[in-house]
Order: sequence, then structure tokens, then C-alpha cells
Amino acid sequence: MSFVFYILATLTLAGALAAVMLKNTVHCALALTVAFAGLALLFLNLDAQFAGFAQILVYIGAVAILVVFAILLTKGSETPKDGVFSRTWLAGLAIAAAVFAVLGWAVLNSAWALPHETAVPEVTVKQIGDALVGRYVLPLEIVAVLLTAAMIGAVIVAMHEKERTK
Amino acid sequence: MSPLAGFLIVAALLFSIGLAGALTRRNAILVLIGIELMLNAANLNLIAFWRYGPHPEALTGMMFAIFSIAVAAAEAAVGLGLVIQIHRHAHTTDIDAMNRMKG
Amino acid sequence: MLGEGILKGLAETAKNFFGSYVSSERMTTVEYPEQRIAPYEAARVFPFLVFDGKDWEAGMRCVACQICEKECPPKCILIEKSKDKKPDALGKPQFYPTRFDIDISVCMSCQICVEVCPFEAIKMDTEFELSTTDRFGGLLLDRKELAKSNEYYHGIHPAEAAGVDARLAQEKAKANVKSKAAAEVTATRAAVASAIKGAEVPARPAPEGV
Amino acid sequence: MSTTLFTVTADQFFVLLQHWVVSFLPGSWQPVAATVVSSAAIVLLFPILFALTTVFERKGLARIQNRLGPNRVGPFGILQPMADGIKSLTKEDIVPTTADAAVHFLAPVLLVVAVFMGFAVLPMGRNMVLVDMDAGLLFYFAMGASTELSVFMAGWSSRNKYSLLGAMRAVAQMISYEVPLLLSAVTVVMITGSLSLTKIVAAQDQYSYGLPHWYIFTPWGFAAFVLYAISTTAETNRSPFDLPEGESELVAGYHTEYSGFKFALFFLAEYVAMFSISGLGTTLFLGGWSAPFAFLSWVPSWIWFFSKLMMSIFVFIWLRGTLPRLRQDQLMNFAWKFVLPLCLLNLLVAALWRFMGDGWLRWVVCSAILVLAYVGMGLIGMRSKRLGPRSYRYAE
Repeated sequence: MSFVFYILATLTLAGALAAVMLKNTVHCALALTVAFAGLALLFLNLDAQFAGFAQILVYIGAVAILVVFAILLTKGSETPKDGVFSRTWLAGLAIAAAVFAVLGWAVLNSAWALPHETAVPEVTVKQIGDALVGRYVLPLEIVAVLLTAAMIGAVIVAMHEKERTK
Repeated sequence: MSPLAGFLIVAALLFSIGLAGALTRRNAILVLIGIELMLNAANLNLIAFWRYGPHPEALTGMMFAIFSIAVAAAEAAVGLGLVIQIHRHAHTTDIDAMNRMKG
Repeated sequence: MLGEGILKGLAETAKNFFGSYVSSERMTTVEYPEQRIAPYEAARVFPFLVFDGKDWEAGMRCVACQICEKECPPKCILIEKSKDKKPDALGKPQFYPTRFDIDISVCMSCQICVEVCPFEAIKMDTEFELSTTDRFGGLLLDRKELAKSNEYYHGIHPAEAAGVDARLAQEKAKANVKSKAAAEVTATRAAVASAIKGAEVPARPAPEGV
Repeated sequence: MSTTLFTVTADQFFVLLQHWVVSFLPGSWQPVAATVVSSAAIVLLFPILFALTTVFERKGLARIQNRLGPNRVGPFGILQPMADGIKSLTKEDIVPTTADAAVHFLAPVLLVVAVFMGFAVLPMGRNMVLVDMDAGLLFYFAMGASTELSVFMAGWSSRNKYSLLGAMRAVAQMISYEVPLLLSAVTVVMITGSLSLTKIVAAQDQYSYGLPHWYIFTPWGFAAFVLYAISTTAETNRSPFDLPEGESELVAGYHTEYSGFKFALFFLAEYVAMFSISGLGTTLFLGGWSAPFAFLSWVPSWIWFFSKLMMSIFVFIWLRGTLPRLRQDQLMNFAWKFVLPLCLLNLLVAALWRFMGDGWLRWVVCSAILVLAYVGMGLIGMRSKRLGPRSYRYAE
């Protein structure tokens, strides 16, 4: 396995761990961005150029800022008085460890049967465009409608209700 | 261990870290961060299988990942909208305190 | 409303930009230390004390009446009256300030001291390059530094200075006339007095021999 | 196209220079060395251009305001950036004690890196592009999107009410103007059919009876260019949209608590962002490195790219000298209620343009739609704003 993969993997996992473990919520959000960047580089390492740039554009460009805005709007940057982890944190950790054990076991046992074509797939943006409007035109339209609905929904949910607060 | 297995292990680890975050943290936004991580882990799996899969020219894995990125962004927007609304109403983002259904 | 306002603005600034290369009198600023803009007649910075003639101490018009000290809003003038008197321009013995300090770091150039001064002794200067290295002593001007000749006054505010001189000359003339009249009155009174004295002297002996 | 030896070498001068420099290294290292040499050239060239632009900006603004501008340091003030550089280097670098030191330090570094990454895909001359990516435009916007985060980090980490307010305003403005920026670029992609910037410039590099096929000369291209220009001035927090660092209200916005070299880094990042986004503008709409007229194509291609770049920089300065600053709500309304709808309509018009086939009809139809929409939006949008000569209630 290439050396680059190890670096990127450690970068992403370190970012993810920091995003979950840190006390200061804004630091968590910034660590999350590091995880997103690591993932984008992993996508590029897998020669999925379009997905890698889309990931950077969507996640680092928008979702990270969204999370940070939410933290500030809910005054989340002050550390809560009664501890950062919920009371039942041990159970949560156990469940997560169990899930990882199952997944790890599944991956290791089926390692021999996994496909491993090493040919680098030559993907041009034109192919992706044709696929999007060709074979995947229905999901494209559905995602478009979904995004519009989500946008309007988020605005209405987070809007100040004038009448109730009177 | 084939490179694909390596990617799968990293994706599984990322998924469990996200799950741990979602289950153990007290702040609602950190739960959303955990969910984002889990979604990203799924994307990583999709692209890994597409890259090392039998015929990558079908672009199925990558398309799936791109659509999932779009959906995850929409989900994050609505989720955070809800969190902000709950905070404005109940003045807290602590999940343990959100146990009353009263409007 | 369709952005033609923006275009007009852009055209205006473009005219300025290219105009400045074409005609240099559009330039409103000058290269300060080398070139200077001629000072305006009504410009004022900090006050100074006017004196007539050559000797600044003898010719100083200020009579230490301290009206300006009382009227000064930021209280930046300090006057100490002299014990003895010295004759002023009209020859009338007047007090003079042994100490007349103005703190120009406090003075706000409001010109109230000039307006209230009955003796045209304090006027506004146009000298503005007064920066010093030390903050306190350097900005406290004493009597000697404040005193400037009437010619200097004519130099910076010609019209105003001419008006002041005319008024002073008129007062002097009126004073002369009054003093002449007073002199005549004293002379006649002296003459009458002497006449009475002359009359009394013979009168006192006269009653014996009237 | 006179292809005498002289013009070709002049045109490919930098490419040949790069090959010559790289030829000293052993074979296996050559590709890596080539990229290193070109990126070193970019990283050196644009700070120098930044230094020159600060002088042009101050002198240009001065000339607009009928004064001379800096002319003390060096002939005509050319060495002024040297003086500013030394000043910013020697100034003490104060970090507020309550500031979050790591994030405070990281913000300018991340910003400068993100801003410089954009140049990798810009074609600065005939086959003078650092990385000829198939999804070049997408890469460019991905890098552009990551600058907002560093702006926020700067604002939040300096623990100062004004800088946080400035950062929130800057991020809100950059996000709401990023959508029209992308949409106006998408129209060009629709017509060219490719995301790669070299193909976009190649599509514009033809001439019909002397006039170039630049996209700005088509109705949808002109509209997209105007919307692109508006979005770029907003994206780089410049001229009428420089509310986040509005000196009058917010001291200096998100870089209030920065001093010394870190402040100079923010300054550098803002100007280099201006270069890279106007470089993209020239590539998308003004034909990148193609000559304005057929008979002028003997001039080396990179001269055209940089002259168009400096022309756009001059327009930035010109706008800054002319327009007053917009309020935050005006700015946001303008973005979401005027620029975005026009961008969406422009997408429609570009599609119409593409499938209506050649001929004068599509010129008339497209420009008619755009002009009608512009006038309609302008009149309807402005009707409720009671614009017109000001009426003074008290002072006459």
C-alpha cells in the first residue's frame, strides 16, 4: 500500500478523532474541516478527481462554515459546566467499538475476495456529464428538488416567528 | 492486504469514530458532526469500491458518492436549522435537556 | 435607476484621472515642504502679543487687565500684573504683565481673547510649524516668545492691522484733543486759581487797606 | 500567424526557460522539478505584482481625487512597497492574550495557501499552465471556497467583538456572492462543453474577419461577465462591498487584532485573490492569452494575459475610487434578489444561444431577453425603494 495512503489516512483519522474528542466546540469544527480535507485527498488518491473537488467545494466550502455558524448562533463556544460527554458515554463507546469490530472482521475475512483491478480508470468530466444527464438523469432531478426543498425548509425552520414572540 | 481492504478499514474506523461522537457527545451540534463523519465514511467506501471494482467506466460508485455528498449537505443544513430553532426556544443545545415534547 | 448613476460616477472619476495628467492646475494639493499654499487673510492659529516701536518690553500694548485670562474658555492664559506702571502709547502710566504665558497645547484658537481685549494688545498669528520635541515646556510660550512687532502684524493680517492702527490713531487724536482741552481747562483753572490767589493775596492785605 | 523563429521563441520563452533549467537534473526528477520551477515562478511573480499594485492603487486613487499620491520613496513612488514591506516586517507582532494562539496563527497561513492554489490551473500563456486539469474550473472554485473558513478563523480566534462581527459579515457576503460567481462561470462551461480552462481559452482563440471569438462579445457572455465582475468585487471584499473591513464601523474587520507580518499576509492574500480571480475572469470571458486582433497575434501570448489582468486590476481600483460602500442588508438583498435571478436567467439564455443555431436571430432574441429582464428587475426592484433626489425634512 502506497506511502501516500498512510499519510492521508492518519491525517483524516486524526482530524476525525479531534473533531469528536476536543472540548472547545469551535476547535471540533476546525478539526472536522481537517478530516474533510483528508477525505478529499483520499478521493484524489483514488483518482476520483470530480468527487474530490466536489467534496472540497461542498463540505469545506459550505458545511464546515454552516457548522461553525450554528455553533456561534447557539453560543456553543463556551464549554458547558457539567462536562462535555453525556452521562451514558461509556455505552456509546462500547457500541462504536462493537461496530468497528464487526466491520473490521468482515473486511479482513473477505480481503482475498475483494476485487483489485489496478488499472487507473480514465474518467473525464465529459463522461461524468453524460452519465449525469444520461443514465442518472432521474436521480439528478430528484436531488435538485430535494436541495430546493431542503433550502426552503432550513430557512423556514430557522426563521424568527414574528407572531409567536409578540 | 490489498489496497481496497486498506481503504475499507479506514472507512470503517472513520464510521465508528463518527458513531462514537454521535453517541457520546452532549452538544447537539457535535452529534451532527458525528453524523457528517459517518456519511463521509460511506462516501469513502463507495469511491474505493468504484476505483478497484471490475468496470469503473460505469461510474456507478462515483455518481452515488456525488449524490450522497449533495444529500448530506442538504441534511446538514436542515439539521442545523433545527438545532438553532431548538436553541432559540429552549435556550440549550444539550441533548439530555431536550426530553419534553411540549411545543 | 438602472445603473446609469454608476456609469456617470465612473465617467466622472475617469475624467479626473486622465485630467490630472493633462492639466496640472486640477491638483488641489502641493508638495508641502518645498511648495507652500499662500496663507489666507483670515487664517488664525495661536495668539501673540503686539508691541509698537522697537523695544518689545516697552512698546507692549498689553496692560495686564486680565480680561482675556478670565474669558479664555480652556483657561490657557496666565498673567501676573506688575507692581509699577509704565507709560503706554498715549503716555498714560499703565500696568504691564511681568508674566504672560499661553499654553498652545491647550489653546483652541477661538479668538475670544482678541475680541474681548480693549487695548488691541493680543492678535491671532498664522505661524503653524510649532512642533517641538518636549511635550510640556516647548508648548508653553512665555511673554518674550509671544511678543511680535506691529509690522509683523501688518505682514500677516494687512487689512485688519490697518483697521486697528486707524482706530488707535483716532483714539490718540481724540485723546490729544481731550488732553489739549484738558490742558486748556487746567490752564484756565490755573489762571483763575492764580488770579484768585493774586486777588486773595492783595485781598488778604487788602481788607486792611480797601 | 507569422511563425518566425523570433515570435515563437518569444511566445514560448518561459516554457523553453523552464525546460532549460530542468534539463540539468537527472531524467527521473525532471517532471517534479518542472512543476517546482513553475510554482516557484508563480509564488515569486505575484507578490511582486502585488507590490506594484499597491503603488498603482494609491497613485490611481490619488489621481482620481486630484492629488499626486506617493512620490517620495524612489522615483514616482515605485519603492513605496519596499518601504511598506520593511515596515510590516519590523512592526511588533502583537497577539492578544485571550486569543486562541493556534487558530490565530493558522488563519493567514491557510488563507495565503488557498489563494495561491488557484493559480495552478490558470493558463497564463500558450501551453504555460502549471497543471492542465480536466476539471480545472472546479478545482479553482474548490480552492476559492476554502478561503472563507480562514477568514472566519481569523475573526473568531482574535476574541474581539468587532473582528467576530467583521468575520461573520465577510463570510456571509462571500458565501452569498459565491453562488452567482459559480453560476456565471457555468454559462461559459455550458457553451464550451468542458471544465478545462485550456479548452475554454482554445474555444475563444479563433478570429472571424479579424475580430476574436471572445465570450464577452456575445449577449449572454457580456451579461455573465458583468455578473461575474460584481461577484468578484464582492468575493474579494473590494470597493463597494468592503463592509467587512469598513474602517469607519469595524476598525479593520476580521484582521483587527493582527499586526506586523501577519497583517501583511492578509493584505497580500487579498491582492493575490484579486489577481487570481481577475485572471480567471480574463480566461473565461476575455479570451485568456489570445490576442485582441488577428494581426496582433505575433505578440507573445503571456503579454496579453498579464495586460488584461492589469486592466481588470485597474477597473477594481477605479471602482474603489468611485462607488460608496454598500450597507450589509443592501448588499445581501442585491445578491439574492438581483444578481442571482439574473444569473439563473442567463443560464437559460446561454442554453437558448447554444441550441438556436448560428445566425442573427439568436443575437436579437438573447439580447432582448436579457435587456428586458434587466430593465424589468431594475424598475420593479427599485420601485419600492423610493429612490430619487433626496428630500430634506428640516434643513433646506
